[in-house]
Amino acid sequence: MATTSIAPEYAIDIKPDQIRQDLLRPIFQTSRRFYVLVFFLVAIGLPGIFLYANQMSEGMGVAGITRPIFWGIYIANFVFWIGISHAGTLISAILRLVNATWRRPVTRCAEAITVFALAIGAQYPIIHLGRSWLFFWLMPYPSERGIWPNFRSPLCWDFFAISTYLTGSTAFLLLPIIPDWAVVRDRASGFRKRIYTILALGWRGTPREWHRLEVAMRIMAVAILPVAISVHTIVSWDFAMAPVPMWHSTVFGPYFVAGAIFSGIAALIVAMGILRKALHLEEYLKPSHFSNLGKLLLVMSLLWVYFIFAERLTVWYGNQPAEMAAFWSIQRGRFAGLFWTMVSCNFLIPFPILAIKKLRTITGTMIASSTVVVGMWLERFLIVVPPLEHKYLPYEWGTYHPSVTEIGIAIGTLCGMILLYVLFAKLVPIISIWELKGGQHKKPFAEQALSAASRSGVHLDSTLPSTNS
Amino acid sequence: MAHRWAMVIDLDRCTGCETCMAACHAENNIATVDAKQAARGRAMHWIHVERYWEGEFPNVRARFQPVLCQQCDAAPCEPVCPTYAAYHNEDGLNAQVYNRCIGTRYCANACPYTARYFNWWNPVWDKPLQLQLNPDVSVREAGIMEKCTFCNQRIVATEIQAKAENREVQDGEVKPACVQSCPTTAMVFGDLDDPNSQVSRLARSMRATTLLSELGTNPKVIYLERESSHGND
Amino acid sequence: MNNAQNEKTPGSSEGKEKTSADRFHRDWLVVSIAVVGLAVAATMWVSAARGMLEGQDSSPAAGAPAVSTPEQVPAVFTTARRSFFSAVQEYFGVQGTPVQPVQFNHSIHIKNGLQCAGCHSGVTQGPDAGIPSVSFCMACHQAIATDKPEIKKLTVYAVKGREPPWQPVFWFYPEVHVRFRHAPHIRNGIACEQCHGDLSKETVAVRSKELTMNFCLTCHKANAVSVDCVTCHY
Amino acid sequence: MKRRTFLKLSAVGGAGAALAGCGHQAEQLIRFIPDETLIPGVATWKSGVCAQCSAGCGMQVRVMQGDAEVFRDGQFGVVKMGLAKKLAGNPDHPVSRGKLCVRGEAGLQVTFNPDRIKHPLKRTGLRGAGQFTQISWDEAVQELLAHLQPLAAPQAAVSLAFLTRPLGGQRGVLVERFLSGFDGARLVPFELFDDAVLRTANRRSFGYEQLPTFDLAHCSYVISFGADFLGTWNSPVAQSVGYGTLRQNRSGIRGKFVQVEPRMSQTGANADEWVAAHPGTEGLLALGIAHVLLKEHFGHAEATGSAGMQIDGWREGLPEYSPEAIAWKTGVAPETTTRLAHEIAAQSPALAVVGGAPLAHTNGMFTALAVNALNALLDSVGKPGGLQFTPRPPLSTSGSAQDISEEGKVDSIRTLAQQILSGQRPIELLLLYEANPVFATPPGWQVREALEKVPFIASFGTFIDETSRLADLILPDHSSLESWIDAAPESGAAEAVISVAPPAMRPLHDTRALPDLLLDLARRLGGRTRQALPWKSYEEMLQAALAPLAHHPGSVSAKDSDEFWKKVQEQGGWWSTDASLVPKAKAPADSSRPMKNQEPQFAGPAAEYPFYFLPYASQPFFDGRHANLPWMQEMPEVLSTGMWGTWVEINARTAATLQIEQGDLLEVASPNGKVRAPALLSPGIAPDVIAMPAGQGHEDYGRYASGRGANPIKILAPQVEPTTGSLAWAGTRVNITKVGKGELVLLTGGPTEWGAEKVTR
Repeated sequence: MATTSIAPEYAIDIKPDQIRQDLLRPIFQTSRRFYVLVFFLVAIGLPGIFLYANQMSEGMGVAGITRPIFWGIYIANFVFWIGISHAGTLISAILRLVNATWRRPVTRCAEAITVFALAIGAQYPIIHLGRSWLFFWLMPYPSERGIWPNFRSPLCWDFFAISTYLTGSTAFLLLPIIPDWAVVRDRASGFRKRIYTILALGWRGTPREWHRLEVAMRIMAVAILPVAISVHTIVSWDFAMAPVPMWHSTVFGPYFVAGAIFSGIAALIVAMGILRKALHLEEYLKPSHFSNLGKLLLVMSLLWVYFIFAERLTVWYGNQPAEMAAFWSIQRGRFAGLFWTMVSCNFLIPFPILAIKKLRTITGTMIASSTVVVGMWLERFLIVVPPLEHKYLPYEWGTYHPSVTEIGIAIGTLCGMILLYVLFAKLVPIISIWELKGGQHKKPFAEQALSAASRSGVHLDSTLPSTNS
Repeated sequence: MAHRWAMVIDLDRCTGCETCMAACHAENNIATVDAKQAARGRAMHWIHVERYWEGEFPNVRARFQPVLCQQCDAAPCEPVCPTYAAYHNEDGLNAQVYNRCIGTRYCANACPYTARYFNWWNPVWDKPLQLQLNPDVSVREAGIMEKCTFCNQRIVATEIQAKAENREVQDGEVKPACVQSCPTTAMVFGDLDDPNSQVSRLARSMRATTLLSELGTNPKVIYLERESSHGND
Repeated sequence: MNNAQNEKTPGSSEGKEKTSADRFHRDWLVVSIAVVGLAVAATMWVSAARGMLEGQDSSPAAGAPAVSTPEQVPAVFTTARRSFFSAVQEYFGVQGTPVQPVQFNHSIHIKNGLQCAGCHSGVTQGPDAGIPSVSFCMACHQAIATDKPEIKKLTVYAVKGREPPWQPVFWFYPEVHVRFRHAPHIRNGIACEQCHGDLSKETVAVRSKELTMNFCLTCHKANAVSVDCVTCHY
Repeated sequence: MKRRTFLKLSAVGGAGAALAGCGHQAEQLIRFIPDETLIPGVATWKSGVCAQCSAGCGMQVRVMQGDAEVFRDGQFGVVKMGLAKKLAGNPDHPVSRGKLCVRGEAGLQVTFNPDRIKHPLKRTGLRGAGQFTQISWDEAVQELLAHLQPLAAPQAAVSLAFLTRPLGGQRGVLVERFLSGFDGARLVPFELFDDAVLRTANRRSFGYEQLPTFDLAHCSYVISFGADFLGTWNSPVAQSVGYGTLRQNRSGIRGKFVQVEPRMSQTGANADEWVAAHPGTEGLLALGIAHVLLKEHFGHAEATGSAGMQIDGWREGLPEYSPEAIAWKTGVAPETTTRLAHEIAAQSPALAVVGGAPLAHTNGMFTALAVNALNALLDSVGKPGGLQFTPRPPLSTSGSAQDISEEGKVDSIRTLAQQILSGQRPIELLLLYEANPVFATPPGWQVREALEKVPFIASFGTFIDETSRLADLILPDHSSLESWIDAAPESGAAEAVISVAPPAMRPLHDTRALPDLLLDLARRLGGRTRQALPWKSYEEMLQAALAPLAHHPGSVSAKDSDEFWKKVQEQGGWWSTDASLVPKAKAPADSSRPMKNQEPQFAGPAAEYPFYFLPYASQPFFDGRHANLPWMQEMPEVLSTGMWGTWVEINARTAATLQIEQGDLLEVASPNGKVRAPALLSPGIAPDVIAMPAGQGHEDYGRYASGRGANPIKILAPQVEPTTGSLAWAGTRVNITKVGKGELVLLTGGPTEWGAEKVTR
């Protein structure tokens, strides 16, 4: 690969040791703030588990969902989290492929979001099952009954898509961590050393290893993209495949994917902003990073507006009685408030902030992103609930009010997500050390490798393959 | 031999007396939920009479439409079920297999008629009310989707009987509880594959129509439009 | 028909084969348990907190002491499991070994030429085979073998005007939603022992065969009988 | 939620204990030896008679074996017994013709109701406190005898009254004969929606003191004045069966149906034309139509016999009732009246039906006579496609409760209450059976106060309700499925019918069938009572009563009386089209005094109380007797779709002007009281009418009904129809005020403004 030169605003001129010290700090020293945080997350999150247990014991009745609104916040959350999960893998994969060098400090926290958001999101289809304990019937396995899952069912597709994506993005996340774990291993001692020795999978930093890693990453990057797209398309098909007014729409596929990337980037920016403060990474995550992601967010915001406009215009213009009922309930009925909040969160507020260069600061993008995250949740909610409230036969209409259980579980999973992320940031250098250093000097790759290896106290025979320069 | 069970409901005869609803409760072990749950829209009526107002006072009239599972030939509920709990059986019924249902409630969303009912709680009967439960029908527990089965238990029983006497099932021999009870004989049940059965004949009527036919679900519940002796309507 | 029988004899081997199939099936249950485990633990606490766990553990055959006042019987009938424990039992399809009040000796009765349908008279006419009332037994046993301890037990019941609390041996958990009808099977010449094992070799009836769905399906397929779900599940 | 708090775990689903019955508490209970042998899981259909209302429909009861938790000689345990699983109409029965109504289907939940009285009770607390203690049957019977004996003595100064729901068939006869053993004993049949007015009117017009039977199946034009004949009135099942044919499958003919009523009832909703005449003016409209017919020489005034003569100015062609003249009173445009008249003239056979609210006005008698006259003019009486009077089967014992009335031993609850309070007639002992006047009479009648003054009350009812709560002694009856039951339908069939059925199942609880109990009492009392009731058991009495029928051509042919009796039981009764049974019309009473038009009187000044108040018989609860059945509580009333409560129906436009929205809590105030219920906006009700379903608002009627909804009867003025003295329950005016937000349980979540509701086809 040809190492590209780095624009000054991204250049990170810090001594390698300094880098190591900065990035490994959280791993080697644990602040009291960490324990407090973890404690609170657990404390706030735990009720969710009890509520879920209670739901299994009493029945779905404890949730607010009812006839005919058979899906509620649970599915909204599911779609939301799956959307968030598009932050990392997709973005970092794209950035890797286009060799956007500024990506280096960003990729890992992005990919981490993907994995955890997926893990959380995948809980929801199970949580919302009437008989959760039988969820494994979604998997194809040879049973004595000789019954297989129904491969025509979008929920079945979901199962495959999500599990694939989860596996893929986990690999995508873990592969580049190995060298860093090796670094930790070499610094660590005692118990911690034993752990990281296992995690580092005996990484020695030989050029062949570096080469393989590089190749693997490129393959993964290419492979993960279609998966990522397909996942959210399939999630959208959960809705589009059902003949429910306003669900049964062709635009849903791309619409959902766009929305997913949109919320994903927003989530990433928020995460970065927080990490930057919490772990004192001011030197590494620079305004320029935020500004760049901000631009990306801006594009997605515009795309999102385009999609929602296209979707709603066609419905309005088509003017089918069944659809109009749901349509008006959103535009000016019960849900009007939520709808316009959503629009302002996803467009009216972020657009100016991101469009005007002066405002596209770290704080600016942070504000914009957080509103987007909220707005996108509202969007999911508005996709799920209002159409179900207004199906074809007016006699059958109903209203939906979320219950404590649903909200509690939602909060629980949110805390779970944050907790996972916090622990990750504690156990893994949240910024890829070797990549960072890879980007730091204009050096042929193999030499970086060598230097990295030698630095990490591994002694290599002097005969180095003169790799591409 | 396979049948194609269907029902014809004559809206001109239906008086909205709701006898079918009570009969269905008695036959199919449908639980009553309490007032609080009913207020949340969780009351279960596999068949229920929908009332639609037309016009304004004084020229107002109400139209009654008994709605039950339409047993569609192209049922939207079937493909979406990930576990085959909802599937099309050889007699053309939209079967619902309780033990296979894991409660995704996807089928209920997909059903345009909202004819499916979910057990939000475990059903409860104050003793000795449970002594009335029909042993030929399961009692569905919490987390399971249920719906009108065209009184499958009666179909099976009749078929077994016919087989024992090795003969074919006669037209009008199978009567779901609602059909059996309907005071005005607005409901007729039978086999569409048999061109001479009463349902087949009625289905050929000029007044024959289906609910939400534009969705192409090909329901096997056929409604005969209400007539009017003079102009209005 | 015939080939079905060939497949099905002798009972024991059949049973083995099936149970192994179950294992395979059950492995997956174990997988799932791992996932719901946490929630399940919580459930226990929740339920304990609600005093839900008091006075149960009622596996079908756990010859629990006879309760005889309405207070001890729930005032309502519901599909809810009585306890977390019984729920888990049902989840894994655990069916305990029934403990019969009277050690009824099938083989003797069969040796003496009694037919199954003689006592389980419902079998030819209806869905359930039925267990005869004690008065039916006494018809013979007030004369025959009155000195035997088990018969004495039986007599005591009869005198008290009570039925012995027979425990079912072959039964389904309600959650499998099976509506099994004996009569059609008998009519089509399915021998009792095909599903219930050879009772002439058993004294007190034991579950010599696992009546799994596969067990039913194999025979249904072999005899080209409907394997439509709603033939049995409704 | 409370009901399900004792255990929760839905995990892995259901215990179909009744069905599979494994490892359930029942398994560990004592098992009694069953006293009958049934094939497990095999259903048998036994004949039965529906006791949900007085229509007397023949039923079939599906009986299957099941495990019942019962008390047997002091021990609690399980017994295998036959249990009623499903009710269906008896296909051979001339009234029900294989069908039932919604309330009939729910009859099962009476038998299996958890709130049934399971054993004799004796009052412990203060009267009305509802504190009872269990006693044995011997004690109970002894106690009752102790109170009966003194009264049985000849010329006893004090006396007893038997307050009951109207009893048809042999039960009525039995009770009547029982009372004949006591001097001055009064029979007090009570029903809120009684049809005394129509019976009397029919007597005056046609000479039959009974409700008419309508031959809808052969009719081409039906105009109904307020009669909810497809829902709750008269013999709804028989009428529905006829209605089906009225509408369809008569080649080329589809009968037209016009309904005249201010609030659209379930029946009205099926009409081709719905005419909202002002309350109490239905008679005028009928005569308006008659006026047009007479003017255009359709039929002859003379030909109408006594029916026409009841109306003043009939011979003259009803000059005062021209469509124009009545228009301002009825609110029906003259051209409408004329058009209806022309339609009727054009389509024969035509039929006019009257019942329900129009007869529950102070001028009810006039309305009834007017419609009868119209019928006579249409020549629909006794004709196919017209109205007929069901013949009475010639039983050895006298026929039914109506016949007793001629012997002047019958009081209305109102007179009884007055006499008790005024001390005119000292009532020492009140026997109470399945009548609930405390719930279903206006407070103005002071029934509760009167009953509280009665020294001793013994109730035979199956449930504790507002009235039986006052009892000192309760000797619970079997349910109708557990006992011998019979009925002599007053209407609903063109042929003579008697429905008889043996018990479909054994009693669940420690109860006793009322007839057998009375026979037992008679035996112990001896004397006249004993002579009046010589039979050992009710079955014996029934057999004796039906014995003469064996010699008539009828539905049962048998060589000897035993076979006859056996077949009657199997068939669920006896019926015959034998012409000789058709009764001769009695000489029409006082036809001399033709009746002038009377304005309906309404309690409450129009200025203060602007709305007519219309309580109506509820589809699921009828007069409230079925409010304790969970199925009925959750059965949506079809027009409002309301469940589990009461509501106030108000015209949507009126509501709009008063800023009342769906679900607002309204206070409905009459001169006699107030009730509160949520508003239900409807297009199907006149702007000046407020309607409420009867049946809810029970203070004490089991777990499902108690404290639920509001009772409209409680605000009714004590208005009566003067000639019969029966309650004019539609004769009250009310005012409404919005007092907050109410809880309205509807089945539909759809829009309430009807404009938005359309079936999307």
